[in-house]
Amino acid sequence: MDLKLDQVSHHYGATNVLDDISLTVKKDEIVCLIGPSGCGKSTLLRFIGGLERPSSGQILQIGEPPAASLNPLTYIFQDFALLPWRTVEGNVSLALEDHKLPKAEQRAIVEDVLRRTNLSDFAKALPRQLSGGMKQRVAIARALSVRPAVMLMDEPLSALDSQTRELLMDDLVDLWTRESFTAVYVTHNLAEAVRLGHRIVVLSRRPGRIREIVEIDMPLAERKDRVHELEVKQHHLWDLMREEARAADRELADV
Amino acid sequence: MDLKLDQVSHHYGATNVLDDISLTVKKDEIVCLIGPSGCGKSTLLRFIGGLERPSSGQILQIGEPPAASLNPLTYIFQDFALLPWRTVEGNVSLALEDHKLPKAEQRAIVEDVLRRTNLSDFAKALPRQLSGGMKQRVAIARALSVRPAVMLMDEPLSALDSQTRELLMDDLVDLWTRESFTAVYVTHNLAEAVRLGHRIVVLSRRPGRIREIVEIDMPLAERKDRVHELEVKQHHLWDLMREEARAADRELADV
Amino acid sequence: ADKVTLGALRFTSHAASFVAYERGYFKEQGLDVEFKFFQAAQPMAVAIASGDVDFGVTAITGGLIGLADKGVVKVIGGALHEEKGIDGQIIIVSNKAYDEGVTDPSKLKGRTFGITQSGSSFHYMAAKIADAEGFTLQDMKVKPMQKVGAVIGALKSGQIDAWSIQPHIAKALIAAGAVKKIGMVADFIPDYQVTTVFTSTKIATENRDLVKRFLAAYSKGAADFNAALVDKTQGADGEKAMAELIHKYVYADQPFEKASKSIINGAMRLNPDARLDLTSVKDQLAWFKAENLAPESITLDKLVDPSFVETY
Amino acid sequence: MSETTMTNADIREAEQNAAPIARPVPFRGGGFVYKPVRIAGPLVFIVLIAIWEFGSDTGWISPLVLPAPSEAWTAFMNLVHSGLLWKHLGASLQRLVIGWTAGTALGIVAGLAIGLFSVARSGLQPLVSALFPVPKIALLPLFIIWFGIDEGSKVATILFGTFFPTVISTYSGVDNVDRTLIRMGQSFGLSWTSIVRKIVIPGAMPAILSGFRISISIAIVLLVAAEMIGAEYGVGAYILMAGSLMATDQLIAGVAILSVLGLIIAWLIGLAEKYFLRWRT
Amino acid sequence: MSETTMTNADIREAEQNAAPIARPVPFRGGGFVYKPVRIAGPLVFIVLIAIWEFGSDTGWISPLVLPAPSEAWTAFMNLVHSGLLWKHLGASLQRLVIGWTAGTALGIVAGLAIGLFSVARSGLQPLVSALFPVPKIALLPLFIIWFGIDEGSKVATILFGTFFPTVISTYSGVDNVDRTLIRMGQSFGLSWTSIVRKIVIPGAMPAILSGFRISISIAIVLLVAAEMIGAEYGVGAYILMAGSLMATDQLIAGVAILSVLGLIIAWLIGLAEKYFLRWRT
Ligand SMILES: Nc1ncnc2c1ncn2[C@@H]1O[C@H](COP(=O)(O)OP(=O)(O)OP(=O)(O)O)[C@@H](O)[C@H]1O
Ligand SMILES: Nc1ncnc2c1ncn2[C@@H]1O[C@H](COP(=O)(O)OP(=O)(O)OP(=O)(O)O)[C@@H](O)[C@H]1O
Ligand SMILES: [Mg+2]
Ligand SMILES: [Mg+2]
Repeated sequence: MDLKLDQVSHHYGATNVLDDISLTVKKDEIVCLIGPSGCGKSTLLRFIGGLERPSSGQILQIGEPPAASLNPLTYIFQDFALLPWRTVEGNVSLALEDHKLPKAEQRAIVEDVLRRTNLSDFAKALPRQLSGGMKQRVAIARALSVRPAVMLMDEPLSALDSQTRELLMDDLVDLWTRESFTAVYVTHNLAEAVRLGHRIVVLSRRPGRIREIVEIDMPLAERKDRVHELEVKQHHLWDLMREEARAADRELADV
Repeated sequence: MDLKLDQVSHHYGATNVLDDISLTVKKDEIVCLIGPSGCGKSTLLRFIGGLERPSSGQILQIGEPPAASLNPLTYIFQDFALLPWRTVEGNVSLALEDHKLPKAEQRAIVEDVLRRTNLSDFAKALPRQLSGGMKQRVAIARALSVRPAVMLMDEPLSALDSQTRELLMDDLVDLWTRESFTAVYVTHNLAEAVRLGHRIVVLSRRPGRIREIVEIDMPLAERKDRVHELEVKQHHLWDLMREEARAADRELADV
Repeated sequence: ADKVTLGALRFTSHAASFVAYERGYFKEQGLDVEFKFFQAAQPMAVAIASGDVDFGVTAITGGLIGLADKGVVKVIGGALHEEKGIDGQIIIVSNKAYDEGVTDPSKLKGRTFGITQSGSSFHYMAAKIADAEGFTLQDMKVKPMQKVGAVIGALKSGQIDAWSIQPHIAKALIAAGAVKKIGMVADFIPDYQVTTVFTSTKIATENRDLVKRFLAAYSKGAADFNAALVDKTQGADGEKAMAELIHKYVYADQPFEKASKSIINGAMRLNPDARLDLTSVKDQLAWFKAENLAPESITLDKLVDPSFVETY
Repeated sequence: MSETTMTNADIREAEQNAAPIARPVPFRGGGFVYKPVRIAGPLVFIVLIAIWEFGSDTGWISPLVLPAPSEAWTAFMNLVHSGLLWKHLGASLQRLVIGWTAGTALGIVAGLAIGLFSVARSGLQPLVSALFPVPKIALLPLFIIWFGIDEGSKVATILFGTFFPTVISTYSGVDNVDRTLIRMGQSFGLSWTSIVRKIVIPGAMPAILSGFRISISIAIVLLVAAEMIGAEYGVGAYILMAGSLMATDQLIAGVAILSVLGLIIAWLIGLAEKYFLRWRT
Repeated sequence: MSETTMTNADIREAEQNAAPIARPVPFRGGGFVYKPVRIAGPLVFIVLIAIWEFGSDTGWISPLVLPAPSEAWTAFMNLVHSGLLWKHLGASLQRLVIGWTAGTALGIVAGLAIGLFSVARSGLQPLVSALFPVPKIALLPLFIIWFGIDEGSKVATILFGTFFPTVISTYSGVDNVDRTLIRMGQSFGLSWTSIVRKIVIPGAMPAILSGFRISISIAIVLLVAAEMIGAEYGVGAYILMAGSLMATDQLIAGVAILSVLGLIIAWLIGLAEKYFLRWRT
C-alpha cells in the first residue's frame, strides 16, 4: 500500500499552516519530514493518519493494505502515549482488544512483539518504572502488534537523551532490516534523518511548503559505519534550513 | 580561579551515587561531564555550586574569583529556570537585585548582556512568548550578568530541538571565543561534548566513578568545520559508554 | 440613667416589657432600656450569659438551666402563668392529622409533635401531655424544628401533626383555618409557670438595686397589661390603647384591625409583681433532670434567686 | 438496480487491473473535542423556567411545593421597591467582606508559615487537618459566647470557615512551587527573603487564587448559617425568615440572590486571575 | 589569643605566596527543604490540651467559655457507656452513606456527560455553575416539603450538597485527560466506548478521587444542617441538642466525633487513592 498526498493545504483559523503539499510514500520506504518548528509537520502527520482533515486536498491510500494488517496507519508518538495505569503487556494488548481476535492469538501476538523489541522481561512492569528508551520501545511494540502498513512517527526519539536515541536508532534499523516497513518519520534531527530516511522531505517555514526532497540510496544497515559520507548530505540539509530555523527560533508567540 | 574536587563521594540513604571523584577544573577551560543516566552528574554539579554537600570529600576554590564577579559559581539549567511572571529583562535583573548596585549600573549590565545574546528586541517579552532556544539564551544572559568565574551547565541544550541546539552551540562557541570562560558542562550528547569540551570526563554507571578523561586540543572555533576529525573521539567515547548506556536504559525503577 | 439591654420575643407574653418601656416606667426607675429581639428563647439565655443582654423574659429551657448550672444566669421572677379561667396555651393539630382522627390529645399517641429545640418548653409540654394521657414521650415523636416559624410551616404543610403554643398565635392559626384546636395545656399542666424573668448572676449578686428597679418597672407594666386585657377593667378604650401599644412590637407587619384581635384574644395572665410559682419551676426542673436534658448537678438554688420577688 | 451494481463492479475490476484503487484514508479523529453549542445554555434555563412557570400556572406544581418563578420575581421586586434589598445585601456583604478578608489574610499567613518552616509544618499541619472538617455550624453556640450575639459571632463564623481552606491551598501552593526555580534563586545567592518574595509567593499565587474560589463559596454557605443567630438584616436572615414562614416565593428569591452573588464573586476572582496570572499560558 | 591569630595570619600569607588559597565552595542550598520535626505534631496537641485543661482547672478559662477537655472526655464516655454513641453514629453514617453515594454516583454520571458531550456541556455547565453556590441549608424548608421530614430530606440535603462538587471535579478530570492518550486510542481505531472506558475514565480517576475529599467534607458539614430538622438520633442532632442545652462538654465531644469521622474518611480515601492510583509516580 502506498500513500499519496494530493495538494494538501490547511489553515487553523486565520493562520495558514500547510500550503499545497503533494507527495507519495512508497511501500517499504522511510520518508523523513524535516522543517523548522511550527511549520506543520505534526499537523501533516495527523492528516495522513486520518486524525484530522485538511482544509483542502486529500490523502489517498493507493492499493489495499495487507489482509493481516489490523490497523494500517499506526502512530508512534513523541511522548510515548502509554497508559500509565496499564502494564507493558496491557499497553500492547490495548491495541488488539477491539479487534475480535481469539484470546490465545492475542496473547501470542503480544508475546511475539515483546520478544522482538527485547521487552519480554518487562511484561509486567508499569510505565513509571521504565526509562524513556524502554517506554518508546513499548510504544514500538504496540505499533508492531497491529501489523501496520505504514508507521507514522512524530519525533519518536526527541524525548530521549542522546545516548538512548543512538541505541533506539540501531533498534529501528534492525527492525527495518529484518522486515522492512513503510514509515513517515517526522524529526528535527538531521542526523536521524540521514540515518533513517530513504527520502528526506524538507519543509519551509510556516506555511509549510516542500522546499526540496533529498534522496539517500545508501542501505540503512551500512549507514552507521559510513557516517562520513552522510555528513555531506547532512551539511546540505543544514544549509537549507539554518536561516529558517533561526527565524523560527526568534519568533514571538503573540499569545 | 580553579576548582578542585577532592575525593568526593556521596550516598542518598542506602544508594551510593558518587564514588571518590577527584578532578581539577582549570581557568578558561570547559570540562564536559558525560555518563549514563542516573550516574550522578547533576548531583556532582550541585556539589560544585554549593547547593548540596557531599557525604565525604570536599570541593575547593583555588585562588580568588575576579573582584568584578558578583556570583562566582553560576548555573545554567536544563529547563531554563526562568520566572514565568517576569519579563526577559526582569529575569536577568533578578540576579542583580540582591547585590547593592546603583540602579543605573544594573540597567547597563542588563542591556549589555541582552545585547551580547542578541536579545535586546525581546527585553519586554514574557517567557511564555519565547521559543525554547530563546529561553535558554535568556538564562545565559542572566548567568553572564553576574560575571561568573565558573559556569555550571546541566544539560543546557537537551530540552531543545536539535536545530535550535545547533544554533545555540554556535552561540556558546562564539561567546567563549570572544571572552573565554570556565565551565563545567554536563551532557548526554557526545556530539556536544566533542564540540565544546577541552576535557571530557567519562563517568561510569552509578555509583559514578571517573572512567577516563579525554582531552581534545583542537580550538573550539575550528571544530565545527573539522567534524570529521572529532568523529574519532566521539566514536571512542561511544564505545566506552554504549554498554553502560544500554544497561542504564534497561534499569527498572523499583518505586 | 443606667443602660440596660432587654431581650424579648415579638410575643404578646412580652407585653409587660413593651408597656413599661412605652409608658416610661423604666425611665421612672432611671433605666435607659434598649430592646434586643430574638427568634427563639434559647439564644436569649446565651446572650445573657455572653453579656449581650442584661435581662430576659422567656420560658425555662434546657439551655437556661445549663447556663444556670454554670453559674451565669439566675431566674429572678415570674412572667407568664397558666391560670384556670383564662385562655392559656392551646394544643393544635394540622388539618391533615385532624382529618385522620386526631381530634383530642389522647389520640396523639404515635403522632409527631413539633418543638423548637430539645429542652424547650414545647418539649416539656409534650411530655406532660403524653404523661397525662397515659403514654410516654417515646410513643409520640418530637420533631425539633429550631424555630417557631418552622414549626408553623411544618404544621401547615402537614409535615408534623401537633403542637402547643400561646393563644395569640394559636387563635390566629385556627381562625385562618390552617390548624385545629384539640385541647388546652392548662388541662394537663395546671398552674404552669410558662415564662420567667431572668438576668445574669453577676447582675443579680452585684447590682441588686438595678434588679429591683427593673422588676418594679416591669411589674407596673404587667399590672397595666393584666388590667387592660386580662381583667378588662379599663373598658374598650383601655383595651384598644393597650392593643395599639403592643401592636408596635407584635404583628407590626399586619394591619391593626387584624393584629388587635390576635393580641386581645391571646392575652394571658402575667404574674402580678413578678411573683414566681416555685412549685411549677421545681416540677419543670425535675422533669428536665429526669430526661437528661439538664445536668445532674443543677439545684433549685442555682437556678432561682428567690430574694427579689414573692414566691409560692 | 442490478445493472448498475454490475457496472460498478465492472468498473472496480477494471480499475484494479489498470491501477490500484485510491481511497481517501479513513477519518477517525471525531469526538472528544468540545464544540460549543452556544444556544444550549440559555435554552436550558429558558425551557426550565418556562416549564416551571407553566406547571405552576396550571396547578400541576402546587404553590406549596414550589412557587411560580413569576411569584419569586414579584417577591424580589417587592424587596427592591421596599428598599430592603439593599439593607439585606449591605448587611450580608459587610459580614462577608470582613470575615472573608480576615480569614483569608490569616490563612495566607499561616499557610506560608507551614509552607516555609519545617517546625510550623510539623506542628500546625496536623492541627489544621483535625480542625478543618469541624462543621462551623456546630460551633455557633460557642461562637455566640465567645464573640457576642452581634456582628462578632457572624464574622467569626465566616472567618473560621474561610481560614482553614485558605491555609491548605496556600501551603499546597508553596509546596508546588517549582523547586528548580528556588534552586535557581539560591544559585544566584539571593537572600531568603528575596526568594520568598520573588519566587515562592508569586509561584504559589495560582493556588492561592483558586483557593479563593473555594473559600468564597464556603463563606456564602456560612453566611446563611451565621445569620441564623439573631440577625435582623442579611440575605441569609431573609431566607431563614422566609423558610420558617414557608414563604417559598421569598425563599426562592433569596436563594437566587445568593446564587447571583456567588456567580458575581466567582467572576471577579476570574478577573483577578486574569490580571495577576497574565504570565500564564 | 592574639598570638594564635598572628600565627594563623602568617600561615595564610605563606600559603598565598606558595600556592593560591584553597577554600571550600560556600554552601547556599539551605532552607526550603521539609525536614519533619516528628515530635512537633503530637507535642502541639498535647501542649494545647494541657494548657486548656490547666486553664479550666484553675478557672482561668471559665466553663462557660470552654469546658475542660476532661469534661468533654467524660461526656464522650457517657455516650459510649449509654450505648447512645452507636445509635447517633449509626443514624448519621446511614444518612452520610446513602446521601453521599447517591450524590457522587449521580455527580459522576452528570460530570462524564458534561465532559464527553458538547451538547451536555453547553446546556448543563451553566446550570451547574448557577446552582453550585446555592447554600443547601437555605433550601432545607423546601427539602422538607419535597422529601418529608424524616430521612428523605436529610439524605436529599447531603445528596444535593455532594452532587455539584462531584460534577465539577469529574468534568474537570475528563477535561484534563491527556489529549495525546485519546488521540492514541483513536489512532489505533479503538471504539468510542473503549476510549471512554479504558482511557478517559481511568485518566479522570485522580481528579474524581480528590473530588471525593471535598464532597465528603461538605457532606459532614451538611449532616449537621440536615439533622437540625426533626432528627432524634445522629451526631449532628446530638451536637445541636448539646448546643441548645448549653452542654458545652457534650458539644465539644460531638464536634470531636465529627472531626475524627472526617479524618477517618479522609484516610480511607487516601487508601483508595493508593490502591486505585498505584500506577502514579
Ligand atoms: N489544533 C490547533 N489549533 C490551532 N492551531 C494549531 C493547532 N495545532 C497546531 N496549530 C498551529 O499550527 C502550526 C503547526 O503546528 P505543528 O504542531 O504541526 O508544527 P510542527 O511542525 O509539528 O512543529 P514542532 O516542530 O514544534 O513540533 C503551529 O503554528 C501551531 O501553533
Ligand atoms: N534528592 C535526592 N534524594 C534521593 N535520591 C536522589 C536525589 N537526587 C538524585 N537522587 C538519585 O541519585 C542518582 C543520581 O542522580 P542524578 O540526577 O545526579 O543523575 P544524573 O547523572 O544527573 O542523571 P540524568 O542523566 O538522568 O540527569 C539517581 O539514582 C537519583 O535517583
Ligand atoms: Mg510537532
Ligand atoms: Mg541530571
